[in-house]
Amino acid sequence: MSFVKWKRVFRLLLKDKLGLIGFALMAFFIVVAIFAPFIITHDPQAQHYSDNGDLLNMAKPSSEHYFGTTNMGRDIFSQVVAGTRVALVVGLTCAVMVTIIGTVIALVAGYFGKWVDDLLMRITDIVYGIPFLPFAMIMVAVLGPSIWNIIIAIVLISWRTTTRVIRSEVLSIKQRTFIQAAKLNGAGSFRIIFRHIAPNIIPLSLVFGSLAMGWAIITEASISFLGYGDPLLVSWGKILFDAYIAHAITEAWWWVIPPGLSITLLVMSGFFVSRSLEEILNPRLSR
Amino acid sequence: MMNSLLDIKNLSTNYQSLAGPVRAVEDVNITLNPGESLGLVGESGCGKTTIIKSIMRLLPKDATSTGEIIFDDKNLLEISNSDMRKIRWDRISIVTQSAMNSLDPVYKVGDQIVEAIRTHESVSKQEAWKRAEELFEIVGVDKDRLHEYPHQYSGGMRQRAIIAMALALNPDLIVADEPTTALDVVVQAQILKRIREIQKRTKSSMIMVTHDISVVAETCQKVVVMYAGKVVESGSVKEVFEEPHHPYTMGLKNAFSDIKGEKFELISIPGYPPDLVNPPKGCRFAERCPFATDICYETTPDNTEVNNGHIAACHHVDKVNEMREEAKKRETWSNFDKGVAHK
Amino acid sequence: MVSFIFKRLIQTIITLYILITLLFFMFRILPGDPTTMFVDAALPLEAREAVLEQFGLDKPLHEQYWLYMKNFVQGDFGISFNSREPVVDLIGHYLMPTIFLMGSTILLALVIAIILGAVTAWYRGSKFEAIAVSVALFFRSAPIFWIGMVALAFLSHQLNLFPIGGMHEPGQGSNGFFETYFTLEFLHHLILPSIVGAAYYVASPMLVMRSSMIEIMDEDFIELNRAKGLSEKAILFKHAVRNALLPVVTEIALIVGFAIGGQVLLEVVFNWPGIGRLIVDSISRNDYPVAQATFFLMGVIVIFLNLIADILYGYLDPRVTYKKG
Amino acid sequence: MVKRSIFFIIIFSFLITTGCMSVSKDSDENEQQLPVTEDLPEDRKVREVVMNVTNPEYDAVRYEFGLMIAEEWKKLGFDVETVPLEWNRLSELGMQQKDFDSFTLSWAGRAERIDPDHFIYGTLHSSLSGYGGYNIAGYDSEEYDALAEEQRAVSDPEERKKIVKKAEELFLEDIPYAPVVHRDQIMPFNTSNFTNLTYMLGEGLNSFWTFMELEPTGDEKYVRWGYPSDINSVNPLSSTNSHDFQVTRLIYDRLVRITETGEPENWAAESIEDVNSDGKTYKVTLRSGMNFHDGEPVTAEDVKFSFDLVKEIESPYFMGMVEPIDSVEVVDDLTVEFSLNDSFAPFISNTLAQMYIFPQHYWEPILESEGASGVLDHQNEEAIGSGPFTLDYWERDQELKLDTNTDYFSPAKVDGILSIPYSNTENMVAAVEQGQADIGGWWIEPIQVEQLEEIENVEVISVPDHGLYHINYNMRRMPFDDVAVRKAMTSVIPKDRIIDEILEGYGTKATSVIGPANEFWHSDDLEGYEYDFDSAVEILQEAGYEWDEDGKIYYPEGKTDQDKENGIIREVE
Repeated sequence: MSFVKWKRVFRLLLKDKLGLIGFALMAFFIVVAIFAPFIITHDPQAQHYSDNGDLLNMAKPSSEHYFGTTNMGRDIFSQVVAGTRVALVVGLTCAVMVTIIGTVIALVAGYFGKWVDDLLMRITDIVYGIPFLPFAMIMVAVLGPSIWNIIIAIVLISWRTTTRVIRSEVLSIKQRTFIQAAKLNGAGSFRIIFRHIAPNIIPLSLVFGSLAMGWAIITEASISFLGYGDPLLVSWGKILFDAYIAHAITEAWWWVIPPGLSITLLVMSGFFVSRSLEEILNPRLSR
Repeated sequence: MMNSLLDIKNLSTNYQSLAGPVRAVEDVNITLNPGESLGLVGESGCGKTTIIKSIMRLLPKDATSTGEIIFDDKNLLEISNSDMRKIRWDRISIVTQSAMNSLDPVYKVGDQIVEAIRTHESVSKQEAWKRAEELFEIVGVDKDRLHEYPHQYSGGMRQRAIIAMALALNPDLIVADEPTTALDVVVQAQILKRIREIQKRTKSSMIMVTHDISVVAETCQKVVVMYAGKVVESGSVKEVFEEPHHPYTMGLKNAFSDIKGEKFELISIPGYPPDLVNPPKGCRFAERCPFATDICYETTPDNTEVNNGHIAACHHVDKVNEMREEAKKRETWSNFDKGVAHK
Repeated sequence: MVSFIFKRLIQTIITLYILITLLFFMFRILPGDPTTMFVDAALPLEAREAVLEQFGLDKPLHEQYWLYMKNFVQGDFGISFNSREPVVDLIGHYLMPTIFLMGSTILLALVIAIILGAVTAWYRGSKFEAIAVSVALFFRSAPIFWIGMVALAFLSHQLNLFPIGGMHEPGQGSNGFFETYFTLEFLHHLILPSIVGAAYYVASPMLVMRSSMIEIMDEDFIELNRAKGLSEKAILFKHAVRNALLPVVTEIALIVGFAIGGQVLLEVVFNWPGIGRLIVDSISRNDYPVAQATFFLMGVIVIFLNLIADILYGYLDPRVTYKKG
Repeated sequence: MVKRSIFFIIIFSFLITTGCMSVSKDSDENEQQLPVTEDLPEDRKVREVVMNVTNPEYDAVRYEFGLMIAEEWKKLGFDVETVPLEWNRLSELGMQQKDFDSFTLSWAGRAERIDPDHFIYGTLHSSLSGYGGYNIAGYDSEEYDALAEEQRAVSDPEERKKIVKKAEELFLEDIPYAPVVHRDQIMPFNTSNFTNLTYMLGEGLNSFWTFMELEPTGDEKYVRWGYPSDINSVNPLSSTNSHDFQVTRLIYDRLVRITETGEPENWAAESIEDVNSDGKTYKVTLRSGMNFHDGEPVTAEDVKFSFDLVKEIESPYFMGMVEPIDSVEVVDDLTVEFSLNDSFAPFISNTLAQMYIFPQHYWEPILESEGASGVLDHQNEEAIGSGPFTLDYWERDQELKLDTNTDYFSPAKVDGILSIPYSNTENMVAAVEQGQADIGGWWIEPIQVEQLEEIENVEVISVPDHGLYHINYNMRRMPFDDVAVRKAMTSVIPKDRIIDEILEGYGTKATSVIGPANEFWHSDDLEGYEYDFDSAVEILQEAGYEWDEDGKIYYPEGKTDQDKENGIIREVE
């Protein structure tokens, strides 16, 4: 994109406060994730004791433990910080994979049409028929409660939305004159798909990518909450789950609010970013 | 002049854009008498549609209009929203640019005409429907098709349906905003013919907005030529087209086949209209004008009444004959295109 | 139209068939011996084998598959490993509560979404729009179980406004359909989970509605309607909303798919006796037949709602012709 | 721009994924000192061992103490990987297939486990070490087997206790599994509507006596009994879930019931006579005037039918109980005689006190028309028994209602019971807190006790339990085949910390298999293993184990697990 367009993007962004907030939030979480080992104040799995040797459980927030401690005397602040990394890895990995898989399938289906399209769309229909969360639960039960299995489960399902939306976009782009012209000029299918159509749908893929990120993070949290998460990994969902089984909802707000709010803010930043991308990339909406 | 139907005085309209306000229309004066028909001509983007939208008050929220639009002794820019709603369609109706998309796709065409009627008159549905059937007869569409949805119509039929709708309440003024642009030539001719007939019959006034001067020549008595938001020349069709005083009108004439069917070589005006966020200081046409001199870049030309009711805004109206001769030559425009003409 | 529906039906059946097959394999490769949970570990080997045989788990896979397909077609989903009740009957106990909760949640979400979507688009650029969109996105971003937990802690535990879960007060008895679902007491239990669920689902249809509205508002016919002298209200509701609804209809099927996951969490947090809880329990108990059938049921709901949404779309949008399907 | 940003996203995500996902900070605890030997051959290095724990949802206590113990083992120089598994998986790998290195397990303190037979014979006899057997460690000692068999045959309790103690001493010497703690049962109770709360060893508030003794104080006369899941079935003949039996034992009657203090007491039986005083023939006389809920009298025929029925249909739960019985004969209307294959000391407490009396007139037609599987698949919606409560209705996952059987010979004081299933413990506790349930029938987390006790009308009972939290060693595998390793590992289990930190004091150290809560059978002079790191090192050193510079442990000279896959030396039969 040329400099002028960048300037336009930047100007639009300044105008779009929500988008700006989204980018800022995401940047914040990314920084926290990268520097997590330096930000945490304690080992998230270590138990802490008070001066008289008693386990420091369910301690209120203090200058030593910013978000207090769990029932097992673990530092919640450090857990939440450590959870940021898990959330981002899950979110970004899923976003990238979903975007790639979803876009490629959509391109192939949309471009070739006929039986290829029919077949791929039927597969998409079937995937649409699979209830997401129960499927992920079963997958984790099958493959074991590891974070990678959760990611696989999420990716296996989430591409469907991207595919469906992008396919219809591909269909409309395919009808445009420049594609027809390229065809008349004898360009090969591969070239048309990747040189002519793909660049036009990538903005839309990005929009769905940032949505998929939010999806993935919420799903991971939900699976952890249902008790199917990776028990050794400190994820936000796991922290909430621990709080839930310790019956801390009514007693220890500091254990419930920080991880929940973190999930919400990160997922929301994904929405804001995607919304802002959409406005920037789709002039019809931005006017 | 007190009995003019529409009197636009010093109308200026600005839009907001990221780069700053767009001065889409500046200092426009137009007068229209009852029963008269007026052509509004110019390239796309010259502000024709903005004037129409200013009259109908259909501008986006961020647009501002100054000046006066006196319709029936009322300034349309100042009356309340509900008063304006009463004027719309009942007094001023519009035949839109793209009839293709001007009908709501989820309602039957008949229902949409009935809706227009019943919004302004308390008549029963059956009565309104009957009127719609009559209107369809007038515009020459089978009345059974009132029961169909817009997507089942051809382009020409949709245009006719809109015309029928525009006639539904016998308005004092019909605004036709490029009614034939989207249609093929044969249908264009039919529609124009129909419009002319109807206008004669109903004695409504009409504003015909178009970029095609031949359409104006065929349908209108008066013409207003616009360029980059300003009126460059106005007057009776006969005078303006036979004796153009503004180089832009001359150029425009070159770009279309002659009114009387004489074959001319079509010559287009090279270049693009100026950026309306920062319009040039002097004459807005100067950059593209083969006859421009220094003064044209410095000072905005005054409106000069070259004949009774015939007004042109050019510094060089005195050299009009010379310009007219030169303008007929292709080299005048193309040399200029090569950048020879000035600077 | 008829042939379109017919074609879509055939497609649906094929989709269902593949889903069923997928299910078969998915559940057969679950680790863990299904007998672990429902047979006492101290049972002698012969008794265990007898049980395996009884459930056909000792046969080769292809025979199991054939048996499975045959039973599926006959609507026989087997007997729960856990309770030994026929799965169909078992699911019957759980279906109604789910339908009520899910129905009220989605309905509430849609009504709010359509109104908010239309209004935010209409007042585009206003503070109201920014707040409404942010709040909707906040709830859409927050994990539903977390919102549920916090709502329970605050509204039920602290303020005592709502029951802490369940569908009825204890001791309401085993009643008929109307006495069970059409009482104030049931409504009282339904409100909080419905609101929490609706808050979660509302954002997507609302945003679809909003952008669809924005597009529609740019359409020429809206301007023409304004030129026609229609009041803003008439334009908003009769024309803009009516047209903008179309993409929302497609969205309904998506929300249902999405709501099924939310439903599982909602039922766990709010102790709601529905199929969401049933599937969580049956998966953790390795109760294949129940988990399988519940999963299938959820799939069927989604697939059929997709079909219905397609047909409904055609009904609402006269431009759609069914000639080519 | 777009392409580049995708590229960056990919690069970025790989950057952080390839880096470790979990974040940790080194704690600066003092490393324990281990003797170092230099230049140890690599093949003598002890392989990595796995400690399986339940996932925290299933049981947070087991999960936490598993992690804690694994840390201690690491200090001894073992490479320990802690792997949490979902309960089904753990039960399959650990209890069925015996495919594990070590894992945390708990024997729940059921009433029938008060008799020492379960711990002494059931979990340690070599005949039960195969697939699915309860001898999970794979303990195989002739000397021990002899003791375990002997205690079964001796019916005099005092005599038997001596043999049990001997067996325990041998167990501690060989230490096939490591007893950790006995966890107190902590359950919440809302006192608003009922008084005279009774509870029982191993059963807590779910005990039979709780419902028999509770007295209403106000208008609410139905006890609302919360539980974190629903029962599976009201047909006890096919059920295997222990909560099912906590409900059905209120509907069906038993000849003998175990009292609050753990002794068997004649119940539906008026008298039980060991006819020849050799523990092989028992004559049981029924109480007269007992009726089933449908009005039919309870007779000796019904009793005989019940025993025969479970044998014939191989009812999973009851089948094991009737195994020692050779035949049941009807003497008269109210008298039956049981002939045993061999003398079986736990006969009264584990057979007569567990078996239900089923109405012959109800089940016989089903058995005849539909066979064994018909009986097993029967939904039993009427559930006709002769117990103190009758089944009113059961709405799955909503509630189950029992009414008091007013014709019962010792009727309950409440009007009935509403059993309410919750989706999890959290909801159950919340219900008790809010007064929407009177009894919470499941262990609550120790951390919750304090909060709950602050609430008016909420009481938390804590009952010492004879259930046993322990760690199984797989003796079929190296290095657990070596008693020195087992002893050393057991010696570093920080029982005090587990009780203080994980159980918040709600538990007792387990010295041996039979806990102090089981007052009669517990021997309090068995000392068991205390935390002693130095002695653990000493034990290993004496057995020839050595450590390298990094503190990793190596087998004694001549021993290696390198040539065996995972060090497996014995397969499970």
